[in-house]
Amino acid sequence: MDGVLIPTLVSGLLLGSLYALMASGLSLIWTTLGVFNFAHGALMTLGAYIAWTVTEQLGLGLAAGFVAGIGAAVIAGVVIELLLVRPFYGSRNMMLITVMTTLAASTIIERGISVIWGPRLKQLPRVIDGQVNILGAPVSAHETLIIVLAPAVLLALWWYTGRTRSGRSLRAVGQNQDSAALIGIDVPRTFSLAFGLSAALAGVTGVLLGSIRFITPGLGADPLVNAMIVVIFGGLGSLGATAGAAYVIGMMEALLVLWLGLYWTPSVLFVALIAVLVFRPNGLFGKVSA
Amino acid sequence: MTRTQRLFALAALVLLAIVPFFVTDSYTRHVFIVAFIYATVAVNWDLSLGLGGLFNFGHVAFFGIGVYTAAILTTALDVSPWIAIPAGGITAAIAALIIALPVAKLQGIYVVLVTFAFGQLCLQIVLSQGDLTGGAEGLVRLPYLTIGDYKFIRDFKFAYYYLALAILAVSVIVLLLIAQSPFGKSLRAVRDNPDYAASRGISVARQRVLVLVASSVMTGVVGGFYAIYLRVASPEVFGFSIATLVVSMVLIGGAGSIIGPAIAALALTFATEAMAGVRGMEEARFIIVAVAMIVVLQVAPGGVVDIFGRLLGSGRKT
Amino acid sequence: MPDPILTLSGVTKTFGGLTAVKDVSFSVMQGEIFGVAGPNGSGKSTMFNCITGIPFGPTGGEIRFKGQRIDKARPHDIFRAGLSRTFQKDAEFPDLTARETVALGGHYGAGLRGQHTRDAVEEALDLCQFEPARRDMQTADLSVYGKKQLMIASALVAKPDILMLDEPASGLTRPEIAALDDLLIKVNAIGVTILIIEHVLGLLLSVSQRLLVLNNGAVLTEGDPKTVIRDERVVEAYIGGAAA
Amino acid sequence: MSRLLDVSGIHAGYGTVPVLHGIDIHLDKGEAVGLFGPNGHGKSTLLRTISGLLRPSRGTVTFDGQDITTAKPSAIVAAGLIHAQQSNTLFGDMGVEETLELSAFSPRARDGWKDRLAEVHTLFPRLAERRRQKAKTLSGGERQMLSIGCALMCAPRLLILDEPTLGLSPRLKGELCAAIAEIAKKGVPLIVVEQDVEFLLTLTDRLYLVEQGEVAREIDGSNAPDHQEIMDMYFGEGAH
Repeated sequence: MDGVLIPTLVSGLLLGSLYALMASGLSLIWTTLGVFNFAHGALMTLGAYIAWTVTEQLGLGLAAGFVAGIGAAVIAGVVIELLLVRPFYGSRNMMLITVMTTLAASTIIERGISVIWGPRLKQLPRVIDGQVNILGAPVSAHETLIIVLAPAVLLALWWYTGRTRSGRSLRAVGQNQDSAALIGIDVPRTFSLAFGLSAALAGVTGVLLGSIRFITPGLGADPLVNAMIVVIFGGLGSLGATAGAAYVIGMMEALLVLWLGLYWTPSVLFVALIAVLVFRPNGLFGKVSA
Repeated sequence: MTRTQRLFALAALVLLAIVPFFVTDSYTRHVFIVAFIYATVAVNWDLSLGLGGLFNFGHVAFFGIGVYTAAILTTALDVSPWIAIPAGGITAAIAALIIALPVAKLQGIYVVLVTFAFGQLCLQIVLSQGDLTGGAEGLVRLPYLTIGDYKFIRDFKFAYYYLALAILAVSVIVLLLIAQSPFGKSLRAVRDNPDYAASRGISVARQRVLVLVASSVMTGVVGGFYAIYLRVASPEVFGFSIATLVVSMVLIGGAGSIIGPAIAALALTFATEAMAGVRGMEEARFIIVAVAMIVVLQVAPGGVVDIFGRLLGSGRKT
Repeated sequence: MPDPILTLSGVTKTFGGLTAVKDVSFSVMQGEIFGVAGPNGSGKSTMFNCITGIPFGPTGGEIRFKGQRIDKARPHDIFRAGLSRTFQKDAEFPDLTARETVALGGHYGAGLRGQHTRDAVEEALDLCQFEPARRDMQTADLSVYGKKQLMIASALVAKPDILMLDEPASGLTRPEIAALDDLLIKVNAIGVTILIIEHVLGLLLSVSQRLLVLNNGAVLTEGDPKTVIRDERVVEAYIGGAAA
Repeated sequence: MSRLLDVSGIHAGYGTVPVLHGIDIHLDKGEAVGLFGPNGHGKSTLLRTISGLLRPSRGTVTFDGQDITTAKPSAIVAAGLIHAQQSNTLFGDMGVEETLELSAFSPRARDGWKDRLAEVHTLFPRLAERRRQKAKTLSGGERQMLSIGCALMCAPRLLILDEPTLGLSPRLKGELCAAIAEIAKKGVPLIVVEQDVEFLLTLTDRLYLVEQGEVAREIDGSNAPDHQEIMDMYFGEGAH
């Protein structure tokens, strides 16, 4: 058993790290604006394509590719906020309308990528080559980097929203927009900030994933769905709950694949999801509203 | 539903019924059939989304379930297509009941997420259960419809055209009846003011379960028809693109109006089919539909029917 | 002495660290008009919501209606059991006509069908003196008083044992308040017990047979309206210590 | 004396429902005024319009010579016009100290924020005791204290308080009234909305009675209503 268990746990950790990066970006926008960004996966894909173009086509190296990929995601995120979310502030159906506009944005970006880059598979080089030994199991250095980087990014985000002025203003706007405005916080600017930051997280995930999977226009769709399951499990309320749920789901997925095989894992995950929601409508770690 | 609207719906039905006598080429009839199929999915979605105010984003999965029910029954179990098509309605209703369990209790965005995730998980299951579903390649060479020796594909799809139109007409008539019934009014009440509705004896959770199941039946049936008509089942039916296309039909047509989404479905299907014929537009047409939906949401959140309503001075929909 | 129809014992409702309703106990007797007064923010509406389970019942304590516990019941079951309420604001189905709105209560609340529903709808609208010409108008287009009448009619269509009114006079003009006064007396005369909360005291003092005053979420005093209103503590609760 | 705030001919409402029908109020430097009147007649709407949360359909708001009618709320706060809302729940999941620190947000408020925090703690010692507690766990009175404390952290040049004693016990109400009187004594210009007219009369120089979206009456020392009049206003004529 030992020979299988450790690699499974490592793969669970890797999945959990990717989901945590994705889901924390979704949760950041949700807690600040009450908008669920269905284009989050497409932003990730866009980041990966731009990084590939700069790294491979223009030959400027991986570092430049990373910066360009993340930057492109941020710009696209801010544009989405300005054009597709801002016009609907204060609308009674804002949550529903923005689901549709961001869904449309994801279609536009994904199809746009198909038109520009075509259907051929692409891949980014790895940040670090070679292998690392974790508890006797060989793991690629790149995957180890993701496993280490994700908690670091989450910690940085936690520090930022808890300790800095602008980070705290994000939380304040999320909890009470009127009160935030009345202590002098520029609410619309804070919205742009939230979208930009979240898109940066999507970009980071995209460029990291772009070297362990093939880059296709649908690169972001799969992780987005898994990140959605994470936020349903964890509730959308807090960063801690979202991160916790990400690792729980990542581990569950890896263990289910080990025990039941790839065939039944999605169905079992979904049944578990329904069961959780029947008994805890606000998620596994979510608060039950009074 | 005013008298004018009822007359308009009747006139439209008569008009569509005589179309095959003027349009005789197989391709144009095919576009009509596909448009009727999309329209059926859209109007049924409008029942839960527009009338019920339930943020159900898994509706297209009911369609996909109908598609795969008919495909699996006819290929693996040799069931007659005449039974396989309605069977799609039954499996879709069962799926709706399962998804309704958590959805009845959930609020806001969680309804969107769970229903959306449901659709994506259907896709995952179809992909992983390749022995039964054909995996990513899907199922092909389904049996076609016949009555006695008459094959529906003959006479330039003449019979398929009327069957598709009949499914759409039944859907629209049933939905208009539902909209005018106490049940339909209770749905609008729950949508607009759930607290007030509950305080008048309406169980919000129960109406949500009912509306999900009601909207799934004809959607599953038309899914079964789609599979039999095209003689294939492919996992694409669970994808983002079809969901975005159909939701844009509901929105552009005007959510909650039933007739509006039907009109929008016909118009959008013809528009996208026309664009598909232009080189370089195969991908871009989806972008254009997405942009059109955003524009409608910005300038006329009530959709096209709302615009007509304002032009005619009646002010309010239905 | 008639029997109590609705009894609250030790009802408490908290939101986080805030206690909106504190240990409230009282009984409403069969057939009476029972008034609840109290300044803004005294917990009247919260208490109302607790009784009718919207969105949830109380955090602590017990509520009995016709002898049955209802503090954990769901709102639609509470209405079907014969306890109906109105809302202070936002209470309309903008997409439905007046007749359709009232019919919903008859259909889902009292299980009426077909002609029975239609008769009950007209009866309730007549009782509330809702203008016949406006009965097929969209609710959104009605006047403020029209919406009030409609809401009361939709509560009465299921022939409830008790009608609970949440600040019915807010936003009404003086003649409209006078009409409302007459309406409540008429409704009470056909045997409907009334529990009314109101911030404006004129209407409350005119119709109530007994009056309860809430302040800071707790019962301040209870008794004959004319006596209660002279209570120094009540005056102080409304307009401050300096005045008392 | 010069005008600090001039609100003239304000019409505003929500959607198609008009609430304010041409309100005029003003406040001179160093002055304190009170607003009172029945519920639902537009007091809170007026305050939202002044602080920029609501755009008026007609009329102008001038603060210290600047037209702020269409200014953003954050710019209005930066200019020093601070509004503490009625039953303000602030930021439920944020700690008391954290909220107070964040409230010194605009550039002008950042200077000397530590001194002001100390002042707030002197005024409301309970906020110092509850430093690390989350806002949603506070009692009603503590929430009001935090709300006023936050407003003070914004370095107000004009402070607007909307029903600061709403729903409080007499003891807590007394405590808050004393604190507000203390703030007024320091020379911070005030607009206070209250039901307690007699408290307003001790605190402020002038009162406006707002009824049906209009100023129904302006009251100063010379035409102050007597006890009977106030009783009539609330309890209806003939109640006593």
